[in-house]
Amino acid sequence: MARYAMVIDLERCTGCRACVEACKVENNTPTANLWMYVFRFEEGEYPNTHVWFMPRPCMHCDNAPCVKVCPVGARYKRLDGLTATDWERCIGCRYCEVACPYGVNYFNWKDPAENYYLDWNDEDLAAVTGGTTPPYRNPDLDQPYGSEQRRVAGGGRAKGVIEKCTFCVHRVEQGLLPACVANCPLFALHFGDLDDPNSTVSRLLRRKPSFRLLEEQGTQPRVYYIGGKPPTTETRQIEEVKARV
Amino acid sequence: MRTTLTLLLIVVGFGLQVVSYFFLAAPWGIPSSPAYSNPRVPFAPTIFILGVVLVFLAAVVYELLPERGQ
Amino acid sequence: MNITRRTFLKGSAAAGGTLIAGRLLSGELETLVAAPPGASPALAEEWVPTTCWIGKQDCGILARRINGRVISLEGHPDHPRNRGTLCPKGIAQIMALYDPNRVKAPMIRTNEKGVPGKWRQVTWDEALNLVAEKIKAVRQKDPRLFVWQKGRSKAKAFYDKAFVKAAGATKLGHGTYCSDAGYRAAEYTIGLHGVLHPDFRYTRYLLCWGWNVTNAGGNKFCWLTWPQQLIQARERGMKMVVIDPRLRSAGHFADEWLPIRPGTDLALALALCSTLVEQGTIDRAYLQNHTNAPFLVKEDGFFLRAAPEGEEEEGKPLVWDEASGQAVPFDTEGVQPALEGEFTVQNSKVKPAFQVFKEHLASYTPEWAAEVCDIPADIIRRIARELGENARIGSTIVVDGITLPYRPVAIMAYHMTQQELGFQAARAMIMLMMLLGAIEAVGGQRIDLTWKIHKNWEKLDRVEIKDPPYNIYLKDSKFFPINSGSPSVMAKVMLEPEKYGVDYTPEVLMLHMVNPMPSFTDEPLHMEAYKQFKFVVAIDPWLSKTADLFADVVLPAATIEKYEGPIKASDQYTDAVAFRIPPMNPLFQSRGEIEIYMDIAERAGFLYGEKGYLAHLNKELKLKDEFALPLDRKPSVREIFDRWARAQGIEEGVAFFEKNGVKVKGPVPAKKYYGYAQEPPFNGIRHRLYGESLLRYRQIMQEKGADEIYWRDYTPLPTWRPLTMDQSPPEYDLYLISFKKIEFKQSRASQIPLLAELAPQQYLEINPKTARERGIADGDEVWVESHNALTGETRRVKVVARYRESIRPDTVGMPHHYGEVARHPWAKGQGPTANVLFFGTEGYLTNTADATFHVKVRVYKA
Amino acid sequence: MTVRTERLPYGVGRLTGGWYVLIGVLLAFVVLGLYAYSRQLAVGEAVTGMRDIGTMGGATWGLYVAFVVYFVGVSFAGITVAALIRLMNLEFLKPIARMAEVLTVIALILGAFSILADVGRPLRAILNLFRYARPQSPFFGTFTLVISGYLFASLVYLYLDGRRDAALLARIPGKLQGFYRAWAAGYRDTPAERERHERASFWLAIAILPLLVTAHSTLGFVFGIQVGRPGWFSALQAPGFVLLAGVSGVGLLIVIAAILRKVLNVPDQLSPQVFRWLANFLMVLTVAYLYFVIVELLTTTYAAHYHEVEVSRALLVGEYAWLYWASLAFLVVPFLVLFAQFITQRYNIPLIVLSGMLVNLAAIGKRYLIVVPSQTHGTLLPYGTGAYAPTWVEYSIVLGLFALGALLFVLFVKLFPIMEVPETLVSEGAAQQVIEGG
Repeated sequence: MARYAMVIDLERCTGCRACVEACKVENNTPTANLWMYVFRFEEGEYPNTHVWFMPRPCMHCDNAPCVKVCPVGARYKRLDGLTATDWERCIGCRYCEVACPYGVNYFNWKDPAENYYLDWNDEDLAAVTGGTTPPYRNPDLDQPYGSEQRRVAGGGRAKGVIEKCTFCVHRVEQGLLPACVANCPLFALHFGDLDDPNSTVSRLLRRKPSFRLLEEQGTQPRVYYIGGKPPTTETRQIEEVKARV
Repeated sequence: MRTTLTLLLIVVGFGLQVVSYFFLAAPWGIPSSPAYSNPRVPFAPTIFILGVVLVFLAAVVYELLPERGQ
Repeated sequence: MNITRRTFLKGSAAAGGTLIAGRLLSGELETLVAAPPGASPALAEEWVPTTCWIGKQDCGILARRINGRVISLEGHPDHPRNRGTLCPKGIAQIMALYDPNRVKAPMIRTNEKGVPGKWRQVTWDEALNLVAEKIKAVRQKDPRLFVWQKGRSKAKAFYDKAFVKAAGATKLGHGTYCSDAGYRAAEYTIGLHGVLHPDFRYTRYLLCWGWNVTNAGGNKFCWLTWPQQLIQARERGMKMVVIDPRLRSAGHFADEWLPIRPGTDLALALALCSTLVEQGTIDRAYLQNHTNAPFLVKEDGFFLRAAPEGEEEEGKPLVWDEASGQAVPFDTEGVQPALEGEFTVQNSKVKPAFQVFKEHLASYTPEWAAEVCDIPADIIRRIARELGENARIGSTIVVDGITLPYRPVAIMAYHMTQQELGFQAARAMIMLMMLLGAIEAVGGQRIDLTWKIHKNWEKLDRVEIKDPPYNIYLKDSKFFPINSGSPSVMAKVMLEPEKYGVDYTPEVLMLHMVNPMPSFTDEPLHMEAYKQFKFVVAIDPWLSKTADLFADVVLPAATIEKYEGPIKASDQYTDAVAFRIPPMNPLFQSRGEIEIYMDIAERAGFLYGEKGYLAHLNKELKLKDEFALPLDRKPSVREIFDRWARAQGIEEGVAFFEKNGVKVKGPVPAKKYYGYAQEPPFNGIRHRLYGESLLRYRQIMQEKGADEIYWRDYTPLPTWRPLTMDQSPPEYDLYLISFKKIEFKQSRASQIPLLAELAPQQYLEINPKTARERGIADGDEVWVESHNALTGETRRVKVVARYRESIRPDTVGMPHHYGEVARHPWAKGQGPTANVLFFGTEGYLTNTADATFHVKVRVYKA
Repeated sequence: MTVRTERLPYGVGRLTGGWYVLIGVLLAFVVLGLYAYSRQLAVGEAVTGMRDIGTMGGATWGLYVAFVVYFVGVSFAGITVAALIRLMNLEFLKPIARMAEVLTVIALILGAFSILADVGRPLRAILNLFRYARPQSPFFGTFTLVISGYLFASLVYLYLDGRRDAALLARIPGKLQGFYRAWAAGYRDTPAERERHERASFWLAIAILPLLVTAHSTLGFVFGIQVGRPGWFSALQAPGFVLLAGVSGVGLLIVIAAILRKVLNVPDQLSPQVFRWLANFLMVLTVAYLYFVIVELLTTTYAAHYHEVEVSRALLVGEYAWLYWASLAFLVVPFLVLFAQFITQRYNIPLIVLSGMLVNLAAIGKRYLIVVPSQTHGTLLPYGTGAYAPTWVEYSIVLGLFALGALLFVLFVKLFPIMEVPETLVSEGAAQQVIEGG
């Protein structure tokens, strides 16, 4: 079985948030749900300031606090190491969300169909799209995945359940890269199998020093950062997105 | 008889709790596969609760069950 | 292009049974969205190649289409400009495609103008007839009264140019709010159409001069391509020095940040030139052989010339030949032209232009510039030294088998010309690179994507300044002899035609994807002027603020779902051409612009015939012989492109692009790429270090009685003067600059919900120190009040203040988006555009009529 | 055969006008709560003030979870007091035993409803917890031990303890006679039965006390073992939960006892001695809890991590300061009042009741402060500061739950003697007569 991991090259990231958008369209996530988020940071005082950027997907931790606290096993580890959310089992207690130190969980506070940015209830549009909401609804997300055949793909699935970055399980199972990685204009995001010594991620991790976020929490994240340092308490977020439903 | 039944209930109750908690419910350890998300026996949590209920039911049984021979 | 055609028939019967049973317990109790697995019908998946419709560089896209519905737009892997990726706007435009808030059908206004419109939906016939009738009438009266204005061409600008020509309209673009001053400076100085960008393959030392690396594009490309090339260059070890009042733009890519005072770039460039000359790191061979630096300048500032040969011809400028010790025509065989010294020829004292330049630079010391730019003198000296060292003057390199000069230093600057001295600042920056011999050298300064001398090289040198009457944007006038066609100038002229010697007021305006009100500087000025148009038609997918206030008719244009092209797809190293292919039929009742223009032209009576629109289409697309469009039949848009493609030797015609999207022609050879690789180098032109004609214009302008404000910056060598904005009273103690955010692209994006969500509101970037002095906390609402130093006019807007350590304490910044689309749920509450605060009148225009996005403001708590 | 109309004790079975009004008012609040809940079900929890932690800058657990913790905390009192009475032979406290047990049962029911109000998919929650609940989740304890086990144990206790009274009441004819007879389940109050009940309840008490500590601790663990939330990860969390549970439970018990003393006019049974004991018990619990608060305060402000300090700052001087200091004052003031009474040995029931009310307000405040600030402040990644303000829906649902609790209590009071019925109240003779007549 593969051991999937993501490697993020901070030296390349321009903080453009194209990954955020690629994720949103691919996974049909509702308003304000940013499974992939990119921090824009500022440090220091004028004129000795430093500006940098840090993408934040789900860390898909190997010792995932969210998996441990899930009362019903809706949040679970797949054999390939992806931390998945079975939205058919989730009871919406949001314990995973409070347990997660990374803030990657998003709850469906509303009926997703009514939470896709615009009122898509439009006759002229329905004539073309057949009335799907959103009009760019991705049918791949409707399939069960993994040997366990559980419903883990995509966002905006049901009111009152938790969702988060899936590492694009529906793409990964087809041998494609997660949408954010596939689209990154600066090739700052990498994805692959750590068990394969020739994969990009293995090679990058061999070549460059890396860190993982909040490693001291013992969560053993599967997202590695190279080419930079973790944020410190002196790191201020700028241009933060505070989208609410 | 009544005492026996009561004790039996307590023992069975605790037994169910222990068995369910450690052996029937989802496996222990750091979750690394879907197996950790499912109870090994369906409705294991219900069995645990049943155990809790049985233990306390013992008191009811103890009090309510008529004395032998009465 | 069907990359794959998959069906999603999964789910074996065995698995299905138990799953459904299980679902009854958990899932079905509460309503779920999805159907059970295996129940979904077969899905027909197609990938339609097309081209982005948001940004300027037109990235290649593969649209994933399932059962006829586009579900995502992904980067086209073969497209050199984006290599399989897209920027956030490119991805998010899928929402614009389906947005039910688009203009769905043609609309005719039912209320008075100047206030938000009330609209009646009409048929295309009714709308087109009305528009055609008005255009017909105005053309009969005087074609000059018809003004056509466009935001940006989203492909080769052939169909719109053809329309303007066929209609005889006056065309206005957006360039004066963009980088036209830079284009003019480069065309005039080097002869290339562009501004300034590096040769990233080889550049090792880059002055990132106001380049907003992480948010905006640069010369020629919008955003994606440049950063891609930048990271590769940096991974090869390129150093980047950022010259910008804000660090946010360059982010962590800055090796060093010089927080320059806004509007003083010319001073810094001059000081760097001065230091280069002082330290002697100059490429004499280049200056001697490929520039007019050795040309002898008389005391009156004009070149010393040989006696005229023909009647029309001017005599050739002379240089001082050090070998023979006399003045000879510059192109004399074997000449060794002097760059320095003072000579007496024909009884007049003459100096080589370089000597004049050197003397000109003498007072522009780093110490002087330190005062003006607020950058320490020792840093300026060090940068000059590093430039000199990195330029490796005299070194060569072999590229494509050709030995070429190797000067791996360059400047990336594009919109930094949006300042009062923008034209001359751009010229000074080019001259800085000329001194280093980096122009068109390997790793050096680039301007266009290939070596191609632009027609303006000659034209800008031979402007004939006329007497009034002038046209509405004062072409060839004593006001702006080098003229970039500014809509602000037109607005000003419309309000005071006599002052500018204009004897007519335009009546009919066609707005093509342009929204002058919020997007251009000086919104109030434009508001006043646009009221005067008798008939306004807007072609736009969105109801722009301008259209909402002034349009009589709005025609719904399609977004990405139309044929458009051909689109240049070169990334400067690999050449390619692409097309925009409709991934779906146009949504709602919208139509592609070419169709709309053909219909208007047909109904207004200028589609057919030798002078008709079709004939102009043939000319613009260079369609000849069997490929030419018949002049008596309205073709389909696809047919036009099919003919073009076949004319290019693509046998499949446009079907090639429908299948592949992009035609990659291969690497651009050094021969085509470097000016130095030409024979003779630069095709023999002499780059204009010394702007003799600028001096001529100055004199003619003076003679014709133009005010000093118009002619003062027409100097043969870039000359610093105090800025107009600095004459504002001292309480206006902050500089306001505006900047672009990666999330938006003018009026094509700020209403797209996915993007608006990321940057929902206008704000003011302010240094915490500055803010605290004024009692402003992070997140407070503040007034930003600008002041026009010449008229005393003040304007103010209310925005939220945001603390930023990475901006100069004497400078505040606002993003330049927002307020662009009327009545869109996501455009509501975004706050004011920064452009209200800028002025579009004299003092705030360059000498080439380009806009200044700088103004002095005061900021106080609301 | 004429049946003597015998009145049941403590106004059981008799609803006068005032009671109807009270029930009507409580019902109205319950309906308001139900309406709010129906909005929440229809629209989703977007109608609450809760939002996601992180980019949304919200708190994903809000008022509901704070009240889950509060209600479960309150349940502490009943069973503890009942068990203590049994184990320590505090005969004089017997009159409050049943009201304490009822308080426990009702509080647990409200706690369960609070959880249902909080979860996104309540139906699934019930089903999936029985199907899939994982013991590894601290929530497992809350669900199995607290809600199921504890509730069941309390019911058993209440039931067994009530048999004697049920048997007494079953002698009196009336509509409820069958109900009492069923409850009594053949109990005849023979010495053997008494002895057996004594023994059973002794062991029950023994069994319940550890369950109690475990249950309240698991609730503490829900927060206390979360490293990801600054301000939560603390060994003090579990014992602190147990103590604050005691404070709020005993406090509320005092208030209820005082009300019943007035309403049922039983100043002798609910004697000042009862209140004195409760006051002292509350004082001890309060001071113990205050000790915990101080220890925690010192730890988090003295040498804590940056993020912990962020949370502390929000608590001590930031957005939550008013609530923090008010809560603390509502603990300190009652403690001082109770301590003064303890020293002077002059007890004043209104002051004790006031203390009981204040510590409950403090407990609600503290529960809120445990749940919310660690989500909005001090996030380990530099997200901005969050904010949470409950909406009318949340307030209405909580209010509805309180009303439901009060309603259940009132109904119980009207259905069954809330205090042990003294023999004297139901005359042997009359009862005999009835039984014979029947």
